[in-house]
Amino acid sequence: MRLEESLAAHNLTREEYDAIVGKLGREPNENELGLFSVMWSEHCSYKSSRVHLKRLPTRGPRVLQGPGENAGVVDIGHGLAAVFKVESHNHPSFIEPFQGAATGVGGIIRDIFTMGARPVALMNSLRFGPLTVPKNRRLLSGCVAGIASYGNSMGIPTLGGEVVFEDCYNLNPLVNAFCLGLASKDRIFLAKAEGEGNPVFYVGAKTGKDGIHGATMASAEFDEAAEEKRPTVQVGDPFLEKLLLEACLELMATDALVAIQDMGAAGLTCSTAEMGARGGLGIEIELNRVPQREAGMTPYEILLSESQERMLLVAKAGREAEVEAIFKKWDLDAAAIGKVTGDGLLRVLAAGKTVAEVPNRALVDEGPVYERPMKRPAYLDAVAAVELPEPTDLEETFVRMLASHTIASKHWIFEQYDHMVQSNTIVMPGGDAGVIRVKGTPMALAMCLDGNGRYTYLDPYLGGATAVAEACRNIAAVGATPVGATNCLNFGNPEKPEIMWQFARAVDGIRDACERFDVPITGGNVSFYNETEGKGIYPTPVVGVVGILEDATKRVRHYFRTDGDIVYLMGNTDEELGASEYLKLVHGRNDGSPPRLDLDTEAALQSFTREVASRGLMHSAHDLSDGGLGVAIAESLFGPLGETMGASIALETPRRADGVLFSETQSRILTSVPSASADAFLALAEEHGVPVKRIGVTGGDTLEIRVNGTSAISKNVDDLREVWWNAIEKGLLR
Amino acid sequence: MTLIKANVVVQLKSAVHDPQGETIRHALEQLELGQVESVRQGKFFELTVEASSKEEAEKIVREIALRVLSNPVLEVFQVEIES
Amino acid sequence: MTLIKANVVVQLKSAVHDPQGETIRHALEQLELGQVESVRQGKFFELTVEASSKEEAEKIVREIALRVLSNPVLEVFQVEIES
Amino acid sequence: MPRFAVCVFPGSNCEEDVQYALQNVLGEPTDLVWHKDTSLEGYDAAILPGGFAHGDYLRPGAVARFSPIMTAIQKMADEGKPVIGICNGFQMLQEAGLLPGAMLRNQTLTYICRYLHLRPEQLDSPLTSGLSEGELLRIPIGHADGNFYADDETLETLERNDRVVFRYVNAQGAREDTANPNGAANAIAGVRNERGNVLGLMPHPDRCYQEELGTADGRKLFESLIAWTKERT
Ligand SMILES: Nc1ncnc2c1ncn2[C@@H]1O[C@H](COP(=O)(O)OP(=O)(O)O)[C@@H](O)[C@H]1O
Ligand SMILES: [Mg+2]
Repeated sequence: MRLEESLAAHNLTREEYDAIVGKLGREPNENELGLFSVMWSEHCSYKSSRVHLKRLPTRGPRVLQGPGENAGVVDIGHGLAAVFKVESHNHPSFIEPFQGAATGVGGIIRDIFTMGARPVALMNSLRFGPLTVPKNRRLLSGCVAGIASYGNSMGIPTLGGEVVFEDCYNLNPLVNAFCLGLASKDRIFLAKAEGEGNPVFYVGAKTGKDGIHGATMASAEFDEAAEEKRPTVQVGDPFLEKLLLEACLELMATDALVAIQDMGAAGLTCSTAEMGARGGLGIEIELNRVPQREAGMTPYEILLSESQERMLLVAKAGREAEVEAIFKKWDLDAAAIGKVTGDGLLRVLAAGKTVAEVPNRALVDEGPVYERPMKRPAYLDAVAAVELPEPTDLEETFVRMLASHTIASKHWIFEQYDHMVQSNTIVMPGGDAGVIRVKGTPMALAMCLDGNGRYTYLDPYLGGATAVAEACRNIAAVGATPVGATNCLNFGNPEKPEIMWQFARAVDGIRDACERFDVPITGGNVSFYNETEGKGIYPTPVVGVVGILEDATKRVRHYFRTDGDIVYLMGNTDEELGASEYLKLVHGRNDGSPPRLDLDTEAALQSFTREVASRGLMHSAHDLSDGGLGVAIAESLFGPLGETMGASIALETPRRADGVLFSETQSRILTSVPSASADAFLALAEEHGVPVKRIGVTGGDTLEIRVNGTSAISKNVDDLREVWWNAIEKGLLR
Repeated sequence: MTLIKANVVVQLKSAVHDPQGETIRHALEQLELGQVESVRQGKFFELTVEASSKEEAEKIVREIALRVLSNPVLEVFQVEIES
Repeated sequence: MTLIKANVVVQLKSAVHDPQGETIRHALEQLELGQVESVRQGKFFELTVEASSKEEAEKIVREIALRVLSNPVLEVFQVEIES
Repeated sequence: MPRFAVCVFPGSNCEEDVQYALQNVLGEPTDLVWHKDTSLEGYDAAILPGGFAHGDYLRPGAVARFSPIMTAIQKMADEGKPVIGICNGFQMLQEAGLLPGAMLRNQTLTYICRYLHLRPEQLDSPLTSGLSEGELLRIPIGHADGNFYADDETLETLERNDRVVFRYVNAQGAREDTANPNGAANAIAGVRNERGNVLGLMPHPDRCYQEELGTADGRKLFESLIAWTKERT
């Protein structure tokens, strides 16, 4: 093969190749070129994003481990740590929705237990094109079934997530998976090789020709030739991973383990090189000892295979038998494939012959870093404020909003996920944040995933900041305090200056919001090249936030619970219909300015909400987001076990009725307060400087909404629930 | 038009990992019912279609197997028309 | 001893309702790829066993199919030894 | 004091929930027993927990039934001691022939995790002895294969001999198609053997043993089991 062809096949530029030659002092052989190709790919090296990600706040008194390891670690007290991260599996899920999504979940779970944590919660963030397109129906069903198959089988509850439908995801669905685990604070394991002469073990599934070049695939735009990249699809084996999880945790309870790393993207190559580089050491492995699924695999294939459910570990010399015994108990093989060396090199042998020899640092730390050119996209100049016609029938519009797939109940999705296993779930999916209690302590953990591509498209900075604000607001709504965040940045082709500009602005937004709310980012993932045939997605940063509730019994749920409670709206409402769900659904457009965000106002709202929760003054709290106040009111009528409760609401506005109902003004939470607590509630609001407005009372079996004294909506609650509850299922059956 | 029966076998491509088959093989090993070298699991479909000839039936079933019963990314299929 | 390949088809008894087959049939109706009267889904296993003869292989595979691969409450099976 | 055994298979994932409910919440000594163990000597009741033993590959419970511990389970069943299968454990007991019928894929073809209403049909079983007449339970399910199947003759025998212990019903306690989550024959959610000591159910009492988890109705089932076992040891 000519060099140019070989470089093209490896997704390397001529400059990158020259750098490789410089580092080696010679031409790389084919195996070595393969190593560099995956390690220097966008997916593994973050070469386009690194300079920007550096701006994110990553430190804080609770942060035990920031970005750079398999997952971030946050001190949650009681001697415990929360280990969590979110990761994308967009491209594989488009090619094969079930297996792509399933192996995405499998991968993020490995990232968590690699650190010594037992996984206790999963979430996922999904984006598809509209369900009117048959392909999207298959993608949704397939991805959900895949996620379910893996998470359920592992016995980890899926506590929440988000699902959004938008044209721009038609050929580029997004599948981001989050996992959180609990570990003893002083028993965190790192992927850092130590101790010359220590044995290196390979455990888990055998290596096959799966997913060779998966990492480079995630680093290139899709085109019609994607067909040819198809053999890269892998089949997940959650059963094997469950055994691997139990065996690894059992091994971690001994002191025979030095370091451990899962084999994810770029497989054996990435895990060995990273373990070596982090320890400043070398690693030598013999490929003939690597368990193989098929005969006749070449060194190149073994090195680059992305077979799932595999781990690499370094044990203490002399403790080999112990390691082997534990894996044997779980019916797993542990193969000693090499040892730690002092020379800093990744040396790969095949039948005793060296087939690759490269400095670990060159692969891991010395990859290219690009400051790609940026340019403000022209479409932003076209953003116009326009006169919208007011709907003639507000009630009908309201019902339509509830049936919008982005707003409708996601129960068809989350009921396919086991969300109760481990018997810790105290706020089930359907609320603002999922909450699990932590057995053996009085505390609970809250978590959620949020992002808004439409906002980010129209104002990347605001979109990034709003994702953080909304996620933290969801955490506050259940009564918890955010302690850490992770993010998955889904963008188009970074080689386009406009995309890079969106990226940089979104990162700045995330940074500013995280700083204001004191939430460090402890890890995350960047997914570029979400484009097919030149058509890209809206820039879609997804933020996952984890919060602490010191007293689990104080957790707040989102639905009205008692007759005769007073309904208050916390926060002011402006008429902000730009970029809203209402604008898109009813007027078929996505333009205007997304709602403004004032970080101080938001922070005050959140601490006020937390205090109300900790004093037990409210019966429910629900944050306002997609669809605004109207949708939040409706959602507050529906409990998770099918219970419903009506309300009578009176709103006032000097302007339009659709504005007050569907404006997506930020920094608002809807709450129901027993009348006996009203005075205390109002006094606290005053103290925190948060405007609150009494807008109605709970009770009955209808929803009555009056705007400026005129009846706008009067509907039976069960009828409303029916529409909201069944919309996605109906969309799928079409 | 008559009713014609067809069988479709859908299998994973040979290079694709089959964890289910592998797990079954492992279980059989423990049971010692005989020396089993490998197990691959697939799907079997029995279809009854209305067609005017075996050829037409085969055409219909092939199309169904390709578009609905199998996933060409991972799987291959075989069609057999019953006589 | 040689390696002998065998195929096992496991199907639901005809009296047993098949939710998967029924769903596929329904989906096919919408797609209008042809007139499909019925779909029944089963399982397919390809086994490679070590045996000294086809007869011995068949005996081993039948035993495996009966005891492990099928559930007699629901299912029936067929064994075919490849030549 | 009775001792409870919860059998753990590779791929089980509800064993700790059962143990926590029995031991931490209700104070009864409860051990996890590995599936390769051959004896349940010293235990007065055994529970086969939910999960995905062997990945549920092939069929749920199909591989687990060959585990060494199943011989000990058979022995306990023969001795008349309570043997309870929850979800995947129920499927194992069916595969092992200790309980009748088999599970088909849910009618929806999807996994379903949801609270629903359950009507105890018999109050003289190890899990229901503490319930009162007419009491409905609010309890969750979590399974993909819970569509109970048995041939007509078997169904008839089960009904005639009062061996259906739990049925899926609506909020009013009545049988209704839309209240049957998975398509189970006769809306059967749980059955017992002829002798009455082996009982399987698809719903999960181990997920609702304290109010904060949704309901505490599962606790009533465990309390029944404890009382039943104590009376007989
Ligand atoms: N993919 C998903 N997996 C699990 N739960 C989901 C998923 N998508 C949405 N949910 C749940 O449905 C509810 C509504 O979602 P969403 O409207 O996005 O919440 P919010 O607007 O409060 O962030 C939430 O409780 C969420 O956790
Ligand atoms: Mg919402």
